[in-house]
Amino acid sequence: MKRRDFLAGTAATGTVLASGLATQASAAEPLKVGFIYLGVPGDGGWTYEHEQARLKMVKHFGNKIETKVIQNVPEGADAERSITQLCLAGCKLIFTTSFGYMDPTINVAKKFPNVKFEMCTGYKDAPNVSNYGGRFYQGRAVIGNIAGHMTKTNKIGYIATFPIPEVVRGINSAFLYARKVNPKAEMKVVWVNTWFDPPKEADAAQALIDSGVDVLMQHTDSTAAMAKAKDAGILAFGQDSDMMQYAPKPRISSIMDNWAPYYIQRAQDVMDGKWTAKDSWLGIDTGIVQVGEISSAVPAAVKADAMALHDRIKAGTEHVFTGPLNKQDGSAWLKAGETASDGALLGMNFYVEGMTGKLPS
Amino acid sequence: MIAGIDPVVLIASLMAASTPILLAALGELVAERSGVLNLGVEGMMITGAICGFIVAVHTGSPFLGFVAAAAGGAALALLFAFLTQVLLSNQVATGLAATLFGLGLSSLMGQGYSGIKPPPTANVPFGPLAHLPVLGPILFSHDWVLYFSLALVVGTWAFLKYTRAGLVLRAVGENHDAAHALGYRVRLIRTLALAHGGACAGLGGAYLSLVRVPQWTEGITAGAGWIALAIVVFASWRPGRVLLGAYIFGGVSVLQLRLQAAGIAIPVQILSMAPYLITILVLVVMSARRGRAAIGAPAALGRVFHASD
Amino acid sequence: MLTLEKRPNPSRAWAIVTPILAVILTMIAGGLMFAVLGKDPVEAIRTIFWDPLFNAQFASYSRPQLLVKAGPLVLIAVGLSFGFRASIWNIGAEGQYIMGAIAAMGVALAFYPTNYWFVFPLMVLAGAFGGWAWAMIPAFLKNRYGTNEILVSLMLVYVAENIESWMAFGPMRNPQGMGFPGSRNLQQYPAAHNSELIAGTGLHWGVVTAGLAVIIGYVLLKRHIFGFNIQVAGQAPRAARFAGVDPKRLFSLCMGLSGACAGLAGMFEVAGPAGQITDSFNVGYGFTAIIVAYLGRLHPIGILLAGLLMALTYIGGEIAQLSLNLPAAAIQAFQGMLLFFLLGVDVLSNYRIRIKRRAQA
Amino acid sequence: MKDTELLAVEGITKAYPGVVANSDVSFRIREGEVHSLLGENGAGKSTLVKMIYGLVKPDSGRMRLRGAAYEPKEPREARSSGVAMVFQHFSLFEALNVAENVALGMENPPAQRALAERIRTVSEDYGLPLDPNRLVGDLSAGERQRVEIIRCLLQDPKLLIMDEPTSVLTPQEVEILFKTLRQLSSEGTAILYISHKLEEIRDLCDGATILRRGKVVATCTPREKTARELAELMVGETLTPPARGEKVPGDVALDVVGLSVASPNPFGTSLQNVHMRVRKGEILGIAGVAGNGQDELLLALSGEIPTDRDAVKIAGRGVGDQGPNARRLAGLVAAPEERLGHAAAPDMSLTENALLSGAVRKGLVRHGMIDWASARSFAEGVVKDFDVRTPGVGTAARALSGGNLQKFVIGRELSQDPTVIVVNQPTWGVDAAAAASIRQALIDRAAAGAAVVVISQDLDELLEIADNFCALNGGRLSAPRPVQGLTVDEIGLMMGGAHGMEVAHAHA
Repeated sequence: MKRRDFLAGTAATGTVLASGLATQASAAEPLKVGFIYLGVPGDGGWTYEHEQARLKMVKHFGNKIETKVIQNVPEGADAERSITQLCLAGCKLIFTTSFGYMDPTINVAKKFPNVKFEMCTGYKDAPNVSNYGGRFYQGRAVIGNIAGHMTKTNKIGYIATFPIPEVVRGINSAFLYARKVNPKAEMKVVWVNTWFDPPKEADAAQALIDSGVDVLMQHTDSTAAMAKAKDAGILAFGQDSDMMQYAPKPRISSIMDNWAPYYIQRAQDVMDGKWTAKDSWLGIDTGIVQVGEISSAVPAAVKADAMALHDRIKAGTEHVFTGPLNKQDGSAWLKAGETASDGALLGMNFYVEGMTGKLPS
Repeated sequence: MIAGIDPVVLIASLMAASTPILLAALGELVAERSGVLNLGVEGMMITGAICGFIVAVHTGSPFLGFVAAAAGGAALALLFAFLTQVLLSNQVATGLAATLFGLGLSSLMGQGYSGIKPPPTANVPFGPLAHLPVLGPILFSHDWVLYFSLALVVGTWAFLKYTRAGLVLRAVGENHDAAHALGYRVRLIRTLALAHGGACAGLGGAYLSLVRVPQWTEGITAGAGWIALAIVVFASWRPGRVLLGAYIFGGVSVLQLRLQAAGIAIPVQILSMAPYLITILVLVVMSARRGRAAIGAPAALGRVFHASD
Repeated sequence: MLTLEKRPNPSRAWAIVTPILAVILTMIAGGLMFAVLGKDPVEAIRTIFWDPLFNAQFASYSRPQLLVKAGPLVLIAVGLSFGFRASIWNIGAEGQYIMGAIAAMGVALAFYPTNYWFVFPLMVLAGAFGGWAWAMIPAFLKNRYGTNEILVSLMLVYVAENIESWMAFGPMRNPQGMGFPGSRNLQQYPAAHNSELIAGTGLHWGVVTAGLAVIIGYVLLKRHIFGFNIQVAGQAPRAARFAGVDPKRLFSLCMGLSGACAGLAGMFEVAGPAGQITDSFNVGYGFTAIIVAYLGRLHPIGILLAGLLMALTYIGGEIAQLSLNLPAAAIQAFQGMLLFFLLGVDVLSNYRIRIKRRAQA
Repeated sequence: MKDTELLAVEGITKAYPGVVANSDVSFRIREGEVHSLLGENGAGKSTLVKMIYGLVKPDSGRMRLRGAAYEPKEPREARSSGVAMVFQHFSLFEALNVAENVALGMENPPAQRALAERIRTVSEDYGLPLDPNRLVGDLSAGERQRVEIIRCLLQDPKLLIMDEPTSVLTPQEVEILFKTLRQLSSEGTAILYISHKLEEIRDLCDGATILRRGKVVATCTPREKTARELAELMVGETLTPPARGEKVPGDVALDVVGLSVASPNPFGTSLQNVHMRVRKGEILGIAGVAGNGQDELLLALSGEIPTDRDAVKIAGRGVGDQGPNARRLAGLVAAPEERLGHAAAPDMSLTENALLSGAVRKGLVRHGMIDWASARSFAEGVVKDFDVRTPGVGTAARALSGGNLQKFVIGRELSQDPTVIVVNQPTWGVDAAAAASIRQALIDRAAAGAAVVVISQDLDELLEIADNFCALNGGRLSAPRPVQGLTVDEIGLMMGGAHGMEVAHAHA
């Protein structure tokens, strides 16, 4: 995979394994923390957000840590080498920031039992490997709510990347909450089959706009679609980063990843000798998944409704996928009151009832 | 309306989508007609994209941005020309190196420019004409660069067909030894053709970063330069057919997204392969007609020229 | 006035001196670039060229990794060099590399999870066949219709990338991968795994094959009539026909050979260092190999050295990133410079520079 | 003819690494004069005219045009001073039409339509009709030359340089060309005519400058000399015609029956129903204007173009469907016209070039592996037996002079003990001494029992060595006639007459 959140596995069960020998970092030596990036910080999206978190971390710890970065690391063989280089360079904590780094991370972890690894959106466990990821579907429920309120044509556009559970989950979540506030709301999905191709993203946005969509969501990173939305005078949501330069219109809110709290916490754990391997699927409550400021273009009532939903999810009183829910083909999925297990969410490969269009296989 | 897709809107949007590859392909056509195969188009496009973006952001003028883009693309093309024409290096390898270098250089230059919005390139004000049914959206509601690209199609065609310089350029691409014997400066002409090609590629790149997207992101061209190369061959080295080819390539990509938006399920991978398969098919059909004359490939394409006095 | 004058015989001495000259020029120009970026140029150059080989911290790991990284480059480049010598322009090795890997993966998955001894040999055959078959498409079209092979082979790269993506998301998707894209990882399937032959050396079957390719390539080129025919065909196609070379047969042979080499490289990579087919399995070896072939002056020994040099800049570049905070883009631009200089100074082995008085009658 | 000086060349010297192409060359041309530059290949004629045309700059010396200093830096300048040139190897563009080709050679061409009209007019006036809209690639060699000539004439040149213009023409076409040149001369245009064909020069030229090894050795009026005297001035020694013994024709060695092949070249000539039968010990001469199927015939005989099995038989066995190496095994060797690039690979050493065609008959390759030692000694043998002047067999083919390389190529084939020999233009561009030794070698092989086919555009050569004579015209081969008793007119008609040009010249 080109990048990102393929969190899977038995994440929420939080398999806590002792890391064995928690090596104390000596007080004089700064803790060396390594990062492997799939792209470059200039991509304005996924890698950019990890870079922002790294910078915040450096700011937080000052000279107590030293970070080392290798950019543009392809997944597969090159990743294994780059991660090893970081270990050789003395890093004690290494963040591998893409799903495709999972097997290489596990391989290297075996060779360096004293180094701690943080695998973004992975699912394989090892005594010195933690998995972490974000419950972005929670944020998407909130913006789905706003979209449902705001659409006048009752057509919401969604620029999707690849038909994988992470993306499908986001679409279902946004759709469910749009429908809840607007029973006539329809979701039009266009698959661009790329994580990154700004011109194509722009074309996809234009195609959706021309088919009558007046609120646009995207799972792609660039602002290409946002610019199209602006030209067409419709509404849209930022993705990954806030895209505030397009507020208050077309950008009416956004869904962002903010890894800094987690990174700072984990570095602190290593310094304190308290680091243990665990799997974390972090939601709105942890601050990892953030809903960007809802702009003035949104009426106060809508904003209030969205914020209320946000707060309920944050407080854990509302689960996004709560029964009764059927699959698109009408077969039953969740009984009334039943909530989807994390395992079911992680493998989600179907649309929920009411979605039009066919999910590509 | 066919299957929920408005053909007028489809045409208008495919025109915009195709403009970057059209510009780059027109430039490459001139370079190839002079006998040089430049595989560095992708690198020149992205160099133009960042040069144009930086200048447009700092001056606030998209026009100056496009000028800078042309200059940036041409500069890399001149480096390519120096290597291939003066130092007689292999064109295929040098072109690939130019692409690699362009990608690296552009991301170096672009550090600190992501997330910035460039000044908008406005549509040419045609007044009421823009509101005409059918013709309005297709003909009278685009930005000036798009009209420039269309003018460039006509200009390139007329240049090659009617001007003396165009004739000389074709002659150089056809038989550089004979052209040299007649006293034409083969290397100079090729260098100029390459610079023109680089400038056009740069414009195409800037159209992406300043109009289509519009923002700077590393790797923004995402392979458009290679498509431009394919289009030149698809077009059998004729400007009119370059237009057709660019619009077909752009059209297929736009159309598949629109089919999806209209709720029609399509096998995506097959559709994204389609333009390439079509190009191969066109190549085969053209080649199958007997003789090189039918293909229209410049006879000296890719060959090294060295005047042995 | 400086003019170039063709040497009656290519200079052997210059053929050896020019690459060294190019590397020195690159160090100077690259050093300037690093200085502009605010890095110590001497340190940066030393990090890229010296540290992977001799730095105590990295060398013991980096040296074998040079082989791992250079292996596929050398194998593909040796295959391509024969065609290039005969003016047969297969620039679609990237696609053949992909198809070789897919074919091999197909075999492996067909036999999964049995551990028959013949699985791996069968995969080798399948890999070679996959690359060969993909290369035979442009060969067939050229021989049958006279279609330009440069363009067809290039177009087929994009087709292959789409097939790769389709495989990763569709038919080859790991059924135990939680619904996520990407095939099974062959590193966890012993019968199919192309593992290190001697631990810590980086040697796997692909590296061995690349070494064999260099030796066989050398013998073919210098002692075998096939190599001779190829050289004649490249320098003087009509003379080759006169010598009894059937140009169509030679074309098919060269395309097939280079395709098979690329396919093998893909097979060894997917069965070893990469482990699985994902939609980002190919990382440009096929294109880089073209450059390697040229840098090596289309000579097997030269290609071996050029492949190692390229690998050195990759690995050294990573070390420079992590220890000097150089951006990946600077490394890329640096590699571009190296290629420019290597290509540019080659002129000296075939031409002599003469200083001419301006002719005065 | 006026007596004013047009061009004066004074003390011109031009050196290339290892060769002095011109050394202190001086001569003069008057206005309206037809002046010949006479010399063997390599005597420095081409370099000299390239300097006059501005393509090459002299190292020292001066030129004057109509009394004024003349130093053309490029052909453009030469053209604007009234100097035009028709090249030996045409500087034409096959994919462009006649008018475009003409325009490329002019400084300020009129618009295409007006130019086309002028081409029509001028070409009719001078008896060289041309259709301005045809693609040059579709024209015959003679027609292509017309394009070059018209291109020059449209610029009203004061001096027209012609480099070996008759090598691509039939005798009748030569006559027409000469009429045109005389017409030009009478209109005041001077012509600098380069050739080594002595009879032509005696027929046409008012004055001649004779070059040998880059130096002027004589200036004379050709009409006042015999061809033999001119030849000896040119070569610097007395020539002996090749010696030949009595012939006893043997069995049929090469039998070609109804051979028809399409040309591999889009602008080439296809062979149509060619028949020929050559016996052991016989030399068959095949004449023809360039581009009438000579290349194709050689390719079809050497095996580079496969045909029907029984269209080509060696010693009664059909080999038409076999490739070059199979035919070599059957005893047939061939030497194509183009030395560099076809008969030999330019950048390869003589050893490698010896291997090129000698691999099969000399057993230089075993199980695919090359026996370089044997290849080297084979090459050394050829160099020694055929007096090839080269520093060694490791030298690249392109470093050899044309004559030496041709000796090597012919020697390589003849040293393979062949039973059938096919050669195309065996002495093209070769100096007289080398040409004589090549011809002698062919005669010797025939005397030793080989069947020899000599394709040549040099009629004198064919008449000198062939037993029987036929001609290729438009891809068809005429019936063979014994050489003895043939007249030039008959030969001309076999070669296709004047290709329909007579009529056009009638009113000129």
